[in-house]
Amino acid sequence: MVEVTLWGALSQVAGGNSKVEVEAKDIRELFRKLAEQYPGLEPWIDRGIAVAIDGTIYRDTWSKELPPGAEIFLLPRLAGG
Amino acid sequence: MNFDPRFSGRKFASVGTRPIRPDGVDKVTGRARYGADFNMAGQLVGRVLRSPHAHAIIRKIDTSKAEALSGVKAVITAADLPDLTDGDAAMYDILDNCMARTKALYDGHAVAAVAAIDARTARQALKLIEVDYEVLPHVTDVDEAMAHHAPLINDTIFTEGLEQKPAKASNVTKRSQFGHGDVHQGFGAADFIVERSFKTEQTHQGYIEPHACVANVSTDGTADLWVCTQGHFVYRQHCAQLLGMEASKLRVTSSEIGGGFGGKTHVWAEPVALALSRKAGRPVKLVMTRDEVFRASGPTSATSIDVKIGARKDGTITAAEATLRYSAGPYAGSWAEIGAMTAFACYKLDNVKTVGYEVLVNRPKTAAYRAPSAPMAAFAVESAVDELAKEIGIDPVEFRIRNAAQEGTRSSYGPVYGPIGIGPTLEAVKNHAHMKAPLKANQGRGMACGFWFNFGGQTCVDLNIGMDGSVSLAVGTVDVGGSRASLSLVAAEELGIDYTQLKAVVADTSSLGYNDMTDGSRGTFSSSMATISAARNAIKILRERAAQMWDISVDDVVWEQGHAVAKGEKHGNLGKLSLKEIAAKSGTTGGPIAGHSELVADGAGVSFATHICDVEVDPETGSTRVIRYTVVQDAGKAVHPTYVEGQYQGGAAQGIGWALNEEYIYGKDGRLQNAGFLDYRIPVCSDLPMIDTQILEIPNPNHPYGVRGVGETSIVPPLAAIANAVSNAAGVRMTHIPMSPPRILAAIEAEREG
Amino acid sequence: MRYIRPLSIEDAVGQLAGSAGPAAILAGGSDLLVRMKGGFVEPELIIDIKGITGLSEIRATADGFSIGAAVPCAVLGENAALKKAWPGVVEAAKLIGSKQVQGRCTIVGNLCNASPAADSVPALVAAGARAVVVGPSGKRTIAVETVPTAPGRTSLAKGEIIEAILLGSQAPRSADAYLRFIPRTEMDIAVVSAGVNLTLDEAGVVTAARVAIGAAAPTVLLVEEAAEALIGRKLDEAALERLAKICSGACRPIDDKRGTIEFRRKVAGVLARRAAQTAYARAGGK
Amino acid sequence: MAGVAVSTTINGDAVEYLCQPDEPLLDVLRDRLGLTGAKEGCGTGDCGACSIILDDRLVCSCLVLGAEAEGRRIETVEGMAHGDRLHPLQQKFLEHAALQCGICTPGFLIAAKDLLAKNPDPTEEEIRFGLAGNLCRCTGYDKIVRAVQDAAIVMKGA
Repeated sequence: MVEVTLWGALSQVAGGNSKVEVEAKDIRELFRKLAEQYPGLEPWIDRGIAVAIDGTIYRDTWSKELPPGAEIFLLPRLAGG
Repeated sequence: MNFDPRFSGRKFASVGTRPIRPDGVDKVTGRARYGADFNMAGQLVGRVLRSPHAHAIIRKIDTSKAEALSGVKAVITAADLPDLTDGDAAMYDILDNCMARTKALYDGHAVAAVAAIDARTARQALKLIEVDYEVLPHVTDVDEAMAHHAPLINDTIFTEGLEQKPAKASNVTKRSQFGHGDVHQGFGAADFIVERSFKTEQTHQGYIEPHACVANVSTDGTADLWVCTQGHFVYRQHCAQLLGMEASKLRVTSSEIGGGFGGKTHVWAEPVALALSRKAGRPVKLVMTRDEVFRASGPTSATSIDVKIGARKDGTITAAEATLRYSAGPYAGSWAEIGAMTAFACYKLDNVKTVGYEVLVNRPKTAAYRAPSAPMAAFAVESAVDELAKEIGIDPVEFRIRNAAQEGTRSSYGPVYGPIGIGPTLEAVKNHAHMKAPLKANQGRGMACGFWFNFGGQTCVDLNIGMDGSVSLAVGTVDVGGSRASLSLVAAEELGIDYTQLKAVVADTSSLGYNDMTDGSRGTFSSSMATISAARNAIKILRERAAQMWDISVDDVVWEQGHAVAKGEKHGNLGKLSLKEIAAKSGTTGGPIAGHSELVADGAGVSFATHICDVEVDPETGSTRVIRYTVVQDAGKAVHPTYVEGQYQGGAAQGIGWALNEEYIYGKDGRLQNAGFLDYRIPVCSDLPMIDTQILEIPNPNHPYGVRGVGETSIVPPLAAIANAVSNAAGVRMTHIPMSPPRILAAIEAEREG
Repeated sequence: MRYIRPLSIEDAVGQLAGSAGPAAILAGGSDLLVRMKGGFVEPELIIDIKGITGLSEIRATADGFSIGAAVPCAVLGENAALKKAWPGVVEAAKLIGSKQVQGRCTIVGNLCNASPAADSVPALVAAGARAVVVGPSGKRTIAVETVPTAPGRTSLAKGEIIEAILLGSQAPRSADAYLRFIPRTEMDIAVVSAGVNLTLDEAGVVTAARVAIGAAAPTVLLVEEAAEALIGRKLDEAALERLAKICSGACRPIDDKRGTIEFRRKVAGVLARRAAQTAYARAGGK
Repeated sequence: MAGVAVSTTINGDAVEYLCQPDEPLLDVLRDRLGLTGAKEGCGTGDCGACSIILDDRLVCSCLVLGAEAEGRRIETVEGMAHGDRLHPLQQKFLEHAALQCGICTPGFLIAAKDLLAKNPDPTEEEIRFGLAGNLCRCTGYDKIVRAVQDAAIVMKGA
């Protein structure tokens, strides 16, 4: 079980929760479980969400493991110059 | 593939040196080919007709007269680029921006295009296209667009991110919010509070090379596109999707790119050129004029930002809050969101809240510009931080050091930081000789901090070893400022060979797997990771071949300084085999030797910079001269330090232009008044002093060499650093960027009159 | 469309006068080519005057200098005698555009382009320069300030060409100066500008003065009241203050992408004052 | 429209071409003669990327008509190196990394060549004002100025 923190706009589509608990071992599973628990999140996930694991931002690596007790933060996927 | 990206702390032989770039000679002899330097036999000249109105319904377009003109081979409108985006809203916006469908949404919006045998005929044909417009009220100012009475740009847009779905359509496409703690409580604990509103005007990336491409669509459904772009793979995806092609049948070759800075990250003219070529059955060359570049491509957001920061007498910030409104052009964007994330990223805050609003205006579609959205937020926040330090009576550097984020700090955008460089940049600034340089009358000093995320992303590299032992490196990230040099250094480092034994090229989309673009400061970070991985894969094969040549087990062969070395007592008499020797025998030991890498380079390290700036302000004219400038930035690891310095200097110079003179000026008619380098005033050589740089290296734990990415952060602090310097020199707080002479003089006069 | 390169001014005038469609004179081309590129003008005849004998020369005459219509501004700066006699005119000419543009642009082109912001014009007006106009009905010499009549318009009749600009020889203890304001250090068009030409007596009292302001009205302003404020006085603080005030007051500027009304008004005075100080010092005043 | 026949000298070679009466020299160089070293950044003389030397004068080739080149001498970036020997300015631009994207580089090299021909020992300020007609958006000019300073030293010694 990992605790996931959502940013403002996401928490609104997740029933107003800014923190949710998810049983997931990697980013892939995290997204799948989140979409199951909160269908409103699915379009956001499709559009792209970045995941910060203990402060390091991952944008694309679904296989990245979520270590137990890690701090998991969801963030908007950003544009760069 | 088991590639370990973790920082290893190795000693370097090649990385960190400063050799001449591999593409250099072509660039100093005029041989390098940029977007407009390529031609195809039988090519036509493409030109685009653009709306003179800021906001208008397109009732009808009559192209018959243009089509009838001798020498015209194709005329297209939106009907020739049908909507194939299948509900993909972002792609639909790109399509509509390439060719207006029902409404022209800004001055310069493309409405039709022609391909003709020469430029003169194409120009004449444009004049013969009749467009029946119904002109609508327009809005170009970000604050006015948010007002209730503002003309609605898209009546299907309802603000996203509100607690309740709004009943009315709005020009605000999205609200976003970040932060933690309780700012109300935090302000309650403050002894001093600074609260101010700031504005920044819209700027353009200002690359010297206009957008240019040559498109050649064949009747068999295949196509070639030669184009200046920051991401040819992304351009291929977009063009294929918009034209209904299979991506693999469209080969995109990236030319040398004459600057991008974010402005060449999405398509404008390319789908139009392809559609023209498809219709005409001939190659089409489409080159934007400078006027078109300004009117129809590029710009960053104009912003309006409110900041409130509170601190205790001891200099501890207790709460920070900001509301950020960013213009997005006429299409939805996420620009304020990035501003809201980056605004307070430099600080350790218990109570912080930022709210962003994305605002539609009748201006060109906002594109990324170097650390997009961060400079404006930093301008507002760092101005307020400076003012607060002054009110408390603490030195502004000390004040920032006291409140700087560090490893373990919860960032204002959410996650907890790993090892970061804000503290070290501030300490370096505190001890920098620049801080002690004497100031004369009418001169002032300012400093400011900045933050940028840096990205990774999908990346491929092919490393091929020739039979003569020379190495070719094919990368998929466009080289915008020297990355072929830095990647060659990385490959040389891994292989243990000399830099001159390598040649790096940017491969076309048919020669390499998909690559994300060169954006988000990812070029060297991502492609170096893939290069390291590819080189290590090649080394594995080199070791196998050496083992074969020696007839021993590969487990007994190690790679040291460009040689296979047989290890262990029993192989003591085997000596070593150079890469060259192994390559010479490759034909009989298993064929060509290569290393490939396809990976997602994730885990880019955030970066911080602190800048110091001295200016002199003429109190009678409001004219500002930058007299001294210093950049201190964390690079993680500087692979080619000279080009890292170049990125620092270039970002600072762009920031100086933005701070002092660059802005989009719209008339009351909603038309852009200064679509040229004469009146869109980017800094010239005589405007700037030497720009001193100091590279700090706080390794990124998620890259084998510690690389973070260096391209963007340098544009984040200058707006604020210069605003603080000007405010100190002129004795009045400047809150509107650019601080053009009329604005400075007006502020001085207002202050004088009290 | 045709391009011709006549070898005599008479031929050029004849071609210009006889042209049925729009015709354009090409000297440096730094305005003409930009306007052609933008589609603002589409001449049917381009008359390149650089082949005409004498038009590319600066001549010392009995009463001063004659600067041919095809002399690039860079050449003005290379002429030591002219630079010594009319430093203000030369510095104004040398401010037009970049080094690249300097190699092409001419003061006659600058004058005939009739931009309110033309750099060389206020300096020429302050210097009392005259223009030699050649046309189908012969030759005439007119004051430079009578050439531009409105933005983009001149008093030249069809078929008329300005052949040269005449500058007198400076009287003893005389000097001119020109200053303009631009946001950058180079490459901009003047937001506002001032040219001042002063003659002093042995005691340093101003005996003659001409003050011109640019980019502050539809055409260059010759501010006679400002000159009067200086004449009969040394350049003391009160005189300078009065000069600045008069120049600011004389402005009839507009708000545009380059500056505001307020800004132009205020800075016109500042520049007039600074230019006067420079001219005064150059003339030997202390 | 009648084409204009032009005989001129480019980088020491006699060249003949036919151009339109209103065709800028830049277009002639790039589109007719294949000399794409000069770049079009603006077409209005505001960026200097198309700089060439015309009879010993630095000019923007976008502001010269092709027809005007009759009987004149044109130098472009393609003529700066001698065989495989780079001009000292070219060499110093490489050594100092005075280019990033490189689009402005040919214009800067030509402008710097003209500058040093007229002023072999320029101050930093003279270099900065001398090159003010050439825009660079990548470098902040620092390394360009240093490269020109260094080249000046080499050229004086030569």
